[in-house]
Amino acid sequence: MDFLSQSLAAALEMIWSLDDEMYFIVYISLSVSFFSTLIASLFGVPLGFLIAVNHFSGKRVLITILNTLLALPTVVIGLFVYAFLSRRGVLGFLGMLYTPEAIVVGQVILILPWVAVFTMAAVSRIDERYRYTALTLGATRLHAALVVAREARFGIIAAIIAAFGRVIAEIGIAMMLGGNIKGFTRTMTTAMALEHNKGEFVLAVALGIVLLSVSLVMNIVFQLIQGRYGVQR
Amino acid sequence: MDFLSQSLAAALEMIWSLDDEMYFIVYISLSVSFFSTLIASLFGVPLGFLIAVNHFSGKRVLITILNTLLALPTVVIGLFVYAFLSRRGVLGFLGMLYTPEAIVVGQVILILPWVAVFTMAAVSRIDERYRYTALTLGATRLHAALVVAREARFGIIAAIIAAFGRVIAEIGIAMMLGGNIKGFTRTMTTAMALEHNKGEFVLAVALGIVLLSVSLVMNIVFQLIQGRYGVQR
Amino acid sequence: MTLFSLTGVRQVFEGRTVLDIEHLELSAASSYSLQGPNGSGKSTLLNILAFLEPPTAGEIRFQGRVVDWREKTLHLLRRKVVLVDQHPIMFSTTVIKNVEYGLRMRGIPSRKRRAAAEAALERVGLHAFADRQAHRLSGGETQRVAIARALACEPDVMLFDEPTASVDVENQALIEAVIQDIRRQQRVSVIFATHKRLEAARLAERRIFLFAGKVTGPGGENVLSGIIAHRPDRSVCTLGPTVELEVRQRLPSGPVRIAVKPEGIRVYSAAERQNVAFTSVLHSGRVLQMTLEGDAVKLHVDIGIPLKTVLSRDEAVDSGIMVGDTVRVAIDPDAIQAVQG
Amino acid sequence: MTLFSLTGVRQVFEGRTVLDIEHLELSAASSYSLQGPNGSGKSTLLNILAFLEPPTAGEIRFQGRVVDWREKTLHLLRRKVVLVDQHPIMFSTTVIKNVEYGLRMRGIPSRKRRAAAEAALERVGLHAFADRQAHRLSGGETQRVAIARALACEPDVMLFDEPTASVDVENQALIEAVIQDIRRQQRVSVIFATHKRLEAARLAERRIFLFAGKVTGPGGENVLSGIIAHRPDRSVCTLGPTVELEVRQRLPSGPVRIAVKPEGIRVYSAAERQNVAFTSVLHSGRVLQMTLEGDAVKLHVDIGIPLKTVLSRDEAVDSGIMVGDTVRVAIDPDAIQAVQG
Repeated sequence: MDFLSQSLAAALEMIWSLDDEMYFIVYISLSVSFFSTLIASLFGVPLGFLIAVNHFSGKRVLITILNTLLALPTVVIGLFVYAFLSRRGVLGFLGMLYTPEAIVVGQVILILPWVAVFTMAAVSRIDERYRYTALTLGATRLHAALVVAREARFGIIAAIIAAFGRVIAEIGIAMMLGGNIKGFTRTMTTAMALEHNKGEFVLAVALGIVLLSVSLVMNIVFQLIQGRYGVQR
Repeated sequence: MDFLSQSLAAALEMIWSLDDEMYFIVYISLSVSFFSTLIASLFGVPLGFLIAVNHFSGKRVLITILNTLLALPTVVIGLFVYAFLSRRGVLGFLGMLYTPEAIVVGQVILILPWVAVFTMAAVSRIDERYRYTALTLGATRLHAALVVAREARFGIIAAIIAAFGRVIAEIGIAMMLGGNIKGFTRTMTTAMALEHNKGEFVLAVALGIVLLSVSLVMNIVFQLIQGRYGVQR
Repeated sequence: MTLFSLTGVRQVFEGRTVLDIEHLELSAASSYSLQGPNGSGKSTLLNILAFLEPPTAGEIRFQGRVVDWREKTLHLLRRKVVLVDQHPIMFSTTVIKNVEYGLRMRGIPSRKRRAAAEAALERVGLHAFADRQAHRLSGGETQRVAIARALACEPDVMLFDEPTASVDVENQALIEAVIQDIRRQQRVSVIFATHKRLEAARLAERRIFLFAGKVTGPGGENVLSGIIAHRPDRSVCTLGPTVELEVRQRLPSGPVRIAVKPEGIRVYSAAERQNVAFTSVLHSGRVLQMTLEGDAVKLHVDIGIPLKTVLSRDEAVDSGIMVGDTVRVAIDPDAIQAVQG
Repeated sequence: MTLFSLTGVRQVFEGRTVLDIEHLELSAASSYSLQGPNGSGKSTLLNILAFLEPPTAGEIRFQGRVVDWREKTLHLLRRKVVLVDQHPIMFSTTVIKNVEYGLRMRGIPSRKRRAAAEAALERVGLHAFADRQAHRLSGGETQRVAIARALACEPDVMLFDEPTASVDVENQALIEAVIQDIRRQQRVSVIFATHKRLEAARLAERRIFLFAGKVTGPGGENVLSGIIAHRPDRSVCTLGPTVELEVRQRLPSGPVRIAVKPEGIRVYSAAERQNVAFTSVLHSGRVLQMTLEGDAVKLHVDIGIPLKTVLSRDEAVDSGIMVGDTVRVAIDPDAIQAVQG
C-alpha cells in the first residue's frame, strides 16, 4: 500500500503545484474533447431531431445504421481514419495525421451517432400531442418543432454530456491518430496508458485523478439532468 | 484509395488463409472478454436483481455509487489495478501483471457495474404485480422472484451482451494490464493500436475487420433482443 | 351562416375507414355535441375540424371557403379553431406562459399578452395559478388551464374532446359552467365530443351522433353485437341466446354491430296489446330504469338485450308504466342500422 | 361458518389511514360485493384478504385461525385464496402455462396439471386459446384467462377487483356468468369489488359498503363534498350554493366528505306535505331517474345536489311519483356520516 499512497501523495502535490506539463495535457484533452463534442452536436442534434419528427422512406434503415454505428470500436475508427490520413492515404497530403485535428475527426465519427441516436430517442419520447397542441394554438410548423425540441431539451443535453464523457475517456482514437506527442497531441488517456511504466507514474496518477474527477462531474450532471428529466415526464 | 484497398485485400487474404498469428490474437481477445463477462455476470446479475427487489436503507446510495462507477474511464481502472499488481504494489507477489488474468480483473471492474445497473433497470421495469400475481397463485417468495427474473430475462441478456461488446472493444485496460505481449496478452485492440505503424498494418486491418464483425453481431443480437423485449412490454 | 360544410369526407387509417361522412353542415355561433360509442370517429372528426389531420378524401368548407390542406397556409385556418384535448398537454413551463402561447404565436406584444392570458385564467377560476408549473396541476386544473389557453386565442370555434371525461365531479361542474359561459357570451361556436348524454343535453343546442364513422340519427345508444342470418322470408339479427330482430338492410350472413334508433322502439304496458306498430313481433321485456332528459323520459328496457328508448313526459305519465313493470316492445326493422364486423 | 374475521384492522400508507375496520365477519360459501367510491379502501381490503399485504394493525382470523403474517408460512394461506386483479398480469408465455402456474406451485404432476388447466379454460370459454401467447389477448380475454388461472387453483375463496370494469359489454356478460357459475356450483366464497350497483345486485348475496376506509351501511352512494359550519342551535353542512343539511355528528368547522345513507332520505310528492319524518326542513327537488334494483326502486333526486334513495316497488307505485316530478325531500341528520378533508 505504501507505493500506492506515495504515488497518490506525489500526484496530489503535482496537481496542487499547478504542474505545467500536467495541466497542458489536461488542456489538450479538454479542448480536443470540447471540439469533438461541439462538432458532433452541431450535426448530430439536428440529424436526430429531423429523423425523429419526419416520416420518410428509409427511416427505419437509417435508424438501424445509426444504431449499428454505435457499436464501432474506437480502434476500428482509429484505423479507418488512419488509412485516410496516413502519408500513403488519400488525404495524406493534408498532413493531419498525429495532430489534434485528426483526433477530433476520429472522435466526431465516434460520437456523432451517439448524439443523433439519443437526440432522436429524446425527441421521440415527446408525445406527438405536444406538436398538435402547438399547432392548434396557431403555431407554424417551425414553431411546433421548436416546442418539441424545447420539451426534449433535457434529453438532448444529457446526450451531449454523455458524448463528452465518452470522448474524454476514450483512448484508441487519441493514440492511433494523435500519436501521444508530448505537448501537442498527448491527452490524459494516452499519457496514462503509455507513460506510467516509463517512470512517469506520478504524472499518470495525477492525470487519473483529474480524468476521474471530470468523468464523475459529467456523470453527476448527467444523472441530475436525467433525474429532472425523469420527474417531468 | 489504392493504399486502403491494397491493405484491405491483403487483410482479407490473411483472414481467409487462417493466419495463425491473427487467429491467436482473436482467440485471446475472445477468451479474455468471455471470462470477464462471465465473472461480471455471475456477480452483477444477482447484485442488480437483489437491489431491484429488496427495500433496504442505503439502497439509493448504492444505486448512486453503481451509476457513478459506470463513468470509470478504462485508463483509470488500468492504472488503479496496475498500482496493486505491479512489482511494487500490494499484490505484486502474485505476479499477475501483464497476464490475461490481470486484464480480466480490470475488465470485471469495468463492466460489473454495467451488468448490475442494467439488470436492476430490467428487473425494476417488471411491474410489482407480476410478483403479486405469482404470490396469489400460491408461489413461495423464491418462486415469485424467479417469475420476475423470467419476465426480465431479455433485459438481463441484453445487459450481458452489451457488457461483452464493451470489453471486446476496450483498449485501455488490455494495454495497461496486459502489456501487448505477443502470443500471450496481445488482444485485437492492443495489436491494432500499437502495431499498425510498426509495419503490421495488414494485420491491424484484418483484426479491425474481425473486431468490427464481432461488434456488429453483438449489436444486432442486442437490437433483436431489445426489439423483442420492447414488443412484449 | 354555415361554419363547416363537409362533403364526402373519409378518413382511412391503416386500411380501415374510421370516418365516412356523406354530408354534414355545422352552423356558426351554435353548440354541437358529438356522441357515439368508442371508435365511432368522434376524435377523428374533431382532428379534421381542427385542421390537424387532413382527411383521406372529401371536401371541407370552412366559413364558405374550401380548405386547402397544404401545410403552408394551414396555420392561418388553425388560428380560428382551437381543439382542447381530453388529456390536454401542458408545455413544461408556467401556467401563464402556457396560456400566453397562442397569443405569442399570433404576434401579440408581451404586455397585452399577459393581460389577456390573466383574463382567460380568471374565466376558468385559476387566476391564482398563473405562476405555478403547469406540469404540477391536477387533471381537472389542467383541463381548465387548457380551456383558458384556448380561450385566450379568441378563436371562432372551440372544439372539446370529452372535456369532462377525466376529471372529478367538482371540476366537471366548473368546466361545464365555463363552456356554457363561452356558448352564451360570445360569438364562438362550440363543438364537443362526449359520452355523457346529460352533459350533451345541458350544453348542446344540436346533437350529432356517430356510429362506426357515419353520422346517424340520435341512435348512437343501442349499439349491440349480433349475427346476421337469412330466413326464407326475411333477414334477422340474433343477439344473445334469445333475441332475434328483423333487419331490412341487406347484408351477408355473419357478425355485425347494430344500432337501434330509439324512435323505432315502442313500449306498451302489458295490458295494452292492440294497435301495435311496425311488426307483428312483440318482445317481452322489463323496465329497468327511467331517466329524465330535458322534457322527455328515457326508458331503459331489458328484452334479453338492453334497449333504450325515449317518451315524452306526457306519454310516460299517460302510459302508466313504472320501473319494474313487464312490458311489450315493438321494434321497427327500418330503425336498425347494421355494420359488418 | 366464519371465513374471515377482522378486528381493529388498519392499513396506513405514507401516514394516511386508508383502511380502518373495527369489525367485519365474512361467512364461508357466500358471495359479497365490496362497494364504495374510489379511494374508499376496496383494493386495500382485497390485498389484505389475499394475504398479499399485512395490515399496519389489527387481527385477522381466517377459517378460525389467527393469520400469522410472517412470510415463511404465508404461501400456505395464499394457496386457499386467489385474487384476480382489475388489470390481470399475464406471464409472458402461453395461455395454458399461465393457467397451469398455480398448479405447478402446488406440485401437481404435469399431466394432471394440463387436464385441470384445460378444464378451467373450458369454464371461461377459452379452451381454444390454450396455446396462444398470453400477452396477445384482448383485455376481456385476459380477464377471463385470469379467472381460469384462479379457478385452476381450486381455492376456498376467490377475490375479484372490479372484474368487469375494464372490459367490453360482451365480456362483461361472460365474466358475470362465470362468477355466477362459481358461486352456484362450488363451495367457493366469492368477494368482489365493484362500482356497478347492478352487478353487485346480480352477483352478491351480501353487500359491504366502504366509505373513507370504514365499513358503512349501504350509503356509499351519496358521497359529497361540503363544509361544516356551526350555528347557535345546530351544526350544518353546506353543499353547493343552496343546500344546507343538518348534521348531528360533532366535527370542527371546515371541509368534509359526507355520505348520506339512502334509508335516511324520504321523498314526498308535492301534494302530500303532512306527516313529515326526521326534521322540519324540507328540501324541494326533482326526480331525475328511477332504476329497478332487485325488488326495490332507486330514486335519483336533484335538490341542488344529487341524492339517491331507495323505495320498495310497492311504495313507489303507491306514491305515484314519476320521473320529472317535483318532490319534497326530508333527510335524517343521523343518516349523515362525515369525514374530515
